[in-house]
Amino acid sequence: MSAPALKLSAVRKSFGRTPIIRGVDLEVPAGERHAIIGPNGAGKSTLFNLVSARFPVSSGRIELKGEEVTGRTPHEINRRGLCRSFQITNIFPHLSVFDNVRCAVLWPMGYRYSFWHRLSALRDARERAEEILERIGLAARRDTLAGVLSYAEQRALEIGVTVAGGADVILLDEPTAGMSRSESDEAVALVRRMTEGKTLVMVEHDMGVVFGLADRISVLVYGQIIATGTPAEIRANPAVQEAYLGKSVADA
Amino acid sequence: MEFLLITLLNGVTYGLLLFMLSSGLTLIFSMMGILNFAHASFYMLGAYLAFQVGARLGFWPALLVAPLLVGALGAAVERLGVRKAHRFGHVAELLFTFGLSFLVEELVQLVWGKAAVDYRVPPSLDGAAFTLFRTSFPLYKGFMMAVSLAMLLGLYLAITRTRVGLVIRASLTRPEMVQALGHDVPRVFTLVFGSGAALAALAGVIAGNAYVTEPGMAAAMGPIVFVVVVVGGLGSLGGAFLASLLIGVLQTFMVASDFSVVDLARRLGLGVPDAPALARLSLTQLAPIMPYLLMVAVLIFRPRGLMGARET
Amino acid sequence: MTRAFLAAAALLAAAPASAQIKIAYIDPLTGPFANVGEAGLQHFRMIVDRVNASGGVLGGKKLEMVAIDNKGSPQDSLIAFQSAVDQGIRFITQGNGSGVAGALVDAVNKHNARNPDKTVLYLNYAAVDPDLTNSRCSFWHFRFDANTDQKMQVITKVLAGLPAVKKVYLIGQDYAHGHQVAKAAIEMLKQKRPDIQIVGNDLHPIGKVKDFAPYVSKIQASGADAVITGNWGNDLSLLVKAAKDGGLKAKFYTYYGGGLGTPAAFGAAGADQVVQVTEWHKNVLPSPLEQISNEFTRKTKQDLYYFRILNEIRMLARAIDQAKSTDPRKVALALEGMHLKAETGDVWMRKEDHQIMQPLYVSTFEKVDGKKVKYDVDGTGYGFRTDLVVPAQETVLPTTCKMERP
Amino acid sequence: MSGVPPVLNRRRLLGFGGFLLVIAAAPLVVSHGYALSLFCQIGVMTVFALSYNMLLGQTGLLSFGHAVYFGMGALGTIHALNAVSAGARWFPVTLLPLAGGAAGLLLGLVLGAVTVRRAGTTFAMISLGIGEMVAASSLMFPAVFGGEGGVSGNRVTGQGWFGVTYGPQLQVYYLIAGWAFVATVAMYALTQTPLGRVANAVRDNPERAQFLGYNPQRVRFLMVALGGFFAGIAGGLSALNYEIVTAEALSAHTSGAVLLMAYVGGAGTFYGPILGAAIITVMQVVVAGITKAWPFYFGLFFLVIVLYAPGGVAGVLQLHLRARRAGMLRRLAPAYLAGAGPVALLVGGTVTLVELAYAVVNRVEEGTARLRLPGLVLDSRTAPPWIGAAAAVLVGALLLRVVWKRISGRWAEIHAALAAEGRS
Repeated sequence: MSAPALKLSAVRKSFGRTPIIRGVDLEVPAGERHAIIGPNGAGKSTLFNLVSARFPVSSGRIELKGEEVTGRTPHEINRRGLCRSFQITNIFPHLSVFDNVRCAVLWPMGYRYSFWHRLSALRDARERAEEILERIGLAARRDTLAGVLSYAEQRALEIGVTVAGGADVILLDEPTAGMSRSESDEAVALVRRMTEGKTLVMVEHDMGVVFGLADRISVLVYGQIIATGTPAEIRANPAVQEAYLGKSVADA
Repeated sequence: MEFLLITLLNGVTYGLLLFMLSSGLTLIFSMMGILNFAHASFYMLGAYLAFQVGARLGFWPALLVAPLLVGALGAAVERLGVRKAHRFGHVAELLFTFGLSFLVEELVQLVWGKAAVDYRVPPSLDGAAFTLFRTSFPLYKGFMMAVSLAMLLGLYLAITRTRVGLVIRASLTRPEMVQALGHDVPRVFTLVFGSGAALAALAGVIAGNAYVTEPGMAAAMGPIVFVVVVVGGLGSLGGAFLASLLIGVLQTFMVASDFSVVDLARRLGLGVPDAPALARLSLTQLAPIMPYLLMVAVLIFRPRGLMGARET
Repeated sequence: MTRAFLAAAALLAAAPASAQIKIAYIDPLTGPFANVGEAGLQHFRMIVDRVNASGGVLGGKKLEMVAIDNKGSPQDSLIAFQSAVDQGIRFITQGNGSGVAGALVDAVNKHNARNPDKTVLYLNYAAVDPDLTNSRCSFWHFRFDANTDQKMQVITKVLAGLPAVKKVYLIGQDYAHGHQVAKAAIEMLKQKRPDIQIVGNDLHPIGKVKDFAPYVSKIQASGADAVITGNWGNDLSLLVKAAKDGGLKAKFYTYYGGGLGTPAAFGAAGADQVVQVTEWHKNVLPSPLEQISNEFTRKTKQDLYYFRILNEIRMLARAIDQAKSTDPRKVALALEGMHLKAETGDVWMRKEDHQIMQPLYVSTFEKVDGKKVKYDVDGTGYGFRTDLVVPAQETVLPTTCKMERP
Repeated sequence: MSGVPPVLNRRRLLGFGGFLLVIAAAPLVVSHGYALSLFCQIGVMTVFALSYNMLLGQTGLLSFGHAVYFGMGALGTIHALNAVSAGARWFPVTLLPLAGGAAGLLLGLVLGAVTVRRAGTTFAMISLGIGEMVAASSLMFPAVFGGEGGVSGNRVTGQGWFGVTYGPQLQVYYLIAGWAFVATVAMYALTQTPLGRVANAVRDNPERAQFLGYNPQRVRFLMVALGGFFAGIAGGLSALNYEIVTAEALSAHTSGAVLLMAYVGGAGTFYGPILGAAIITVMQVVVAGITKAWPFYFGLFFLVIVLYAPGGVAGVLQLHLRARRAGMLRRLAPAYLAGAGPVALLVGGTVTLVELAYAVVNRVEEGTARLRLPGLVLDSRTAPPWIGAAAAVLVGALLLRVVWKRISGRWAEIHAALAAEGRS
């Protein structure tokens, strides 16, 4: 366990002349659950987009499990074992729930772009997909079109699709966004269940979720990480309190 | 020298005409994400209406009336058709304009017949602007250039100096932003669609008599305009301008050249085997497919287009 | 789907029963060349009506035209042909496009070989590819128009008689017809006037050029005294317009300068500039053609253009009478070598290759003057004036056809 | 979680068996020569439209240049046929469409590499440009494309096997039908493979597919190449059917036609394009034989589909099938019955108006200017027919608006019921 699962060194990103990420250094050891928090517009989603290569970095270096992946395409990064979810639900609306998950497992299982295998004959892929469906609680909705699922169901599917491929570094972008309290509790349990033994990096607004789930937390403010530490350390960090949390955490 | 200059002028005239068409298409495309297949149909309608109106009122009123009529028609099409198709996504919108272009062609044939109509250059603009040695440059071509340039200036002012222009400019660089505004801009959409149609019609008015006004004119012009938009870069008015001129001038010079493809390659120092089928091909022959070749080259080497901000 | 088809088939079959000898007219009736196809059909209807009015054929049987749209495409022509065969039609006629003609000749040959009891005869009134009466000649095909080489023979004859012409420019559409025109021009000029220099030979894509100004400035720069072009339709009218705008003085020697709708498109720009070669034009006025022409114009608001259609139907009617049969093979045998005393002179169908021989007129587009130019074309105020009449004998060219007769 | 499901389930057996039965029996029902050539055309277009839908329906690629593959396949086949006829090569004519498939595949590999960067509108624009380029250059290389006259061939080579020479149209029909069936099964099978499913995923959401390890460009590229293969086979069939290939086969016109077929039939289902191919071909051949206004009806019909039934004919069918399965089709009947009158008025009025207009334009020269309908002659130079037809259109449209509310109300009920059922 020498190399960290994810390592960012001096990563910067500007849109036009506006700097969004202003030199981020971050190391996430393998197996850690790491949360990134920060006020709106701090650049959390942008940071995710840089790590997953949705946007190219302006400068800096990103390493995945010890291998540099800066400048690679999203699918190349995914094939190296990183998978992400999206803040706005991002599934395949005209495919069935089952097919959504199955698409996520076909590549890692080596079927890739095959047009000489019969899908329904791929027992391993089907069983794996069905197992995921069981675990995210959507087995009963197996043949429903994903586009007509309820919001909470779609969020669950989003997580299922993200982890189904077996990537060991998982990026979750606000997995509980827009959920009621009870839905959010279920989602947290789901995330916990599904990412067992994996490295998890998540962006989250809900402090209850963050402090309950994360091993360590980084605070991103104006494109820079001002603090990284365990929930207790972050809670106690005066700079964080001043810059971002204010009184609310103390009250919580 | 005389030959060069005349050829250059011809090329620029054609290029400016292309820009009149491609500017409207670019505006519509970048704001609404619609590849308006019927754009060249508005060009054709402009020519036919100018012919019709001109027969009653003369060319000058037609120059104003025809684009306004077509503009109104364009706005109506946007309100009654495009918006409806929009519910089903971009493909449906595109197919709607595709079907519309088909229908317009049929209607034009129904109203004005299948042969060319006798739409002539007005006598006041008939004649030579100037003569270089033996070749004369027609006055009407000069007029076409003037109208295109005036339109270019007008467009520039409208976009930089008006409120609507501001929204349009914003949408050129950040289409998702304007689309996110969604409900606030349908009127701008209608306006842009109508104006684009009117610009195309204006091009039709001044080109219909210089060339030929016939039902096939839309189908002949349409693909070239798309090519201009791709080569220039999606959403870039400057790119469309550059690409229009480039294609206009390049094509004109290719037509006027006397090289074969093999000659040219050898001159550029490329070793070319003797291939009889290719050796017979002259640049002149290749000229009309040059825009498409250019498009493929741009797609391979510079997918953003000449000046596009977004990748195609 | 089957029901829809049956309904349609019933409609198609519901032709009047009185007609006895049907001739399928396979030409574009929709699409960009529909106006030309429509005009040809009117010519046919007119002459068929005249033949019927004077007693029809075989002692009272009537001829009838059945129009089938081929949309101008070789492939659709084959569908049209199939449809004609299914209606029991044994005579087809077509004119627009040598590509279509080539496809039809092939199809007719194959059909007749596969169905010897249901043979079909193909009468071509306007497709001018020389191959159709040379290397690809067929017993089942008859051509009633002068072919590309014959017309070029006449054009080069005119140029040979003009000592002032020293430089000739060739420009044409980049397809078979354009290539054939250029080839014929080069060969025949070399023969007749070896001193004439060919200063340019351009091919441009067919129907794609919007502005011919660059071509014109090239012609201008070459110093050409005359231009030969096989262009038709827009490609011709745009060329002529651009030449006028560019101040080009050279005359255009054309195949289709008077083609339907073309004079309207170039208008005054063609005055004194456009020369055409045809078997007739409106200012060739032997009686009773003037009267027929005027009546046709009055009825249809169109110019009489295809004199050869009159010849075609008259010769067909005579061949049917002579053969005392409508069997295509017998009719074809009767047509071979047939002579007709047409209004413009002696016209005959050469037996060796089924190519018609007829007098050809060279004429120039000029303002109507009431004398030599009595009638205008397309309502332009301009008409054609005869420069030269070439008797049929002088248009005879050798053929390489090796006719196989069944 | 048991074993592998069988290849042939009941639905597939029914679907493909029915399809096989229809194409095998069609010439037995109507054997008129004209019908046979129509069936042949439909067979060719079925394969072509299905290959197009591999792009449009399955991968979300709207192409305006698909005819390029069709034309190349046709050319490849006709040149191969001529080589066979000349004795240069030996190859069974029955398998010649494979030459077309190879040509289409090859071109797909070349063009696919350039065009698949983006989907949607950009792809549409580029495919249009490339299609135009290939079509425009077709007249420049007469040795390959045969110039305006095209390349002809003779499918009857040698003695043939067991009397099958492909001389008679009926034999050609069964050749086409056989290939159409095989190609249809193959294309259906492709939708049931990992690539087929991933293509759907890329259509739905290319970005997400990319974050799952798939390269959307590669997926599109493969689908374009395979689509090119099947389009090439369709082209090969057309070459054998007509024994001629012209530049028109790869023109924008052909590209437009196949788009219409796939969309009108319904791009959202596998069988939609088959319906589209049949409907559009019949319209093109039969309606064109009845009225000169066919392009106009064509355009109108297409716009109506785009605006009111974006799922195409198959989409509408699918809806009703669902309603039927839920046993609610009967609820619609009264509303539909009420709608029949207004629709008839609207359609009848529109057709009359269009025909009157065409009569004015096209038949003046014959001095008749009359529109002959069974049992009725309308003179387009007088006002009453125009007024009557316009009134019919107006009344029909107004009534339809009223009835439409009822129909859509019924549908809303059905949808609600179906949704409730899906939930439970």
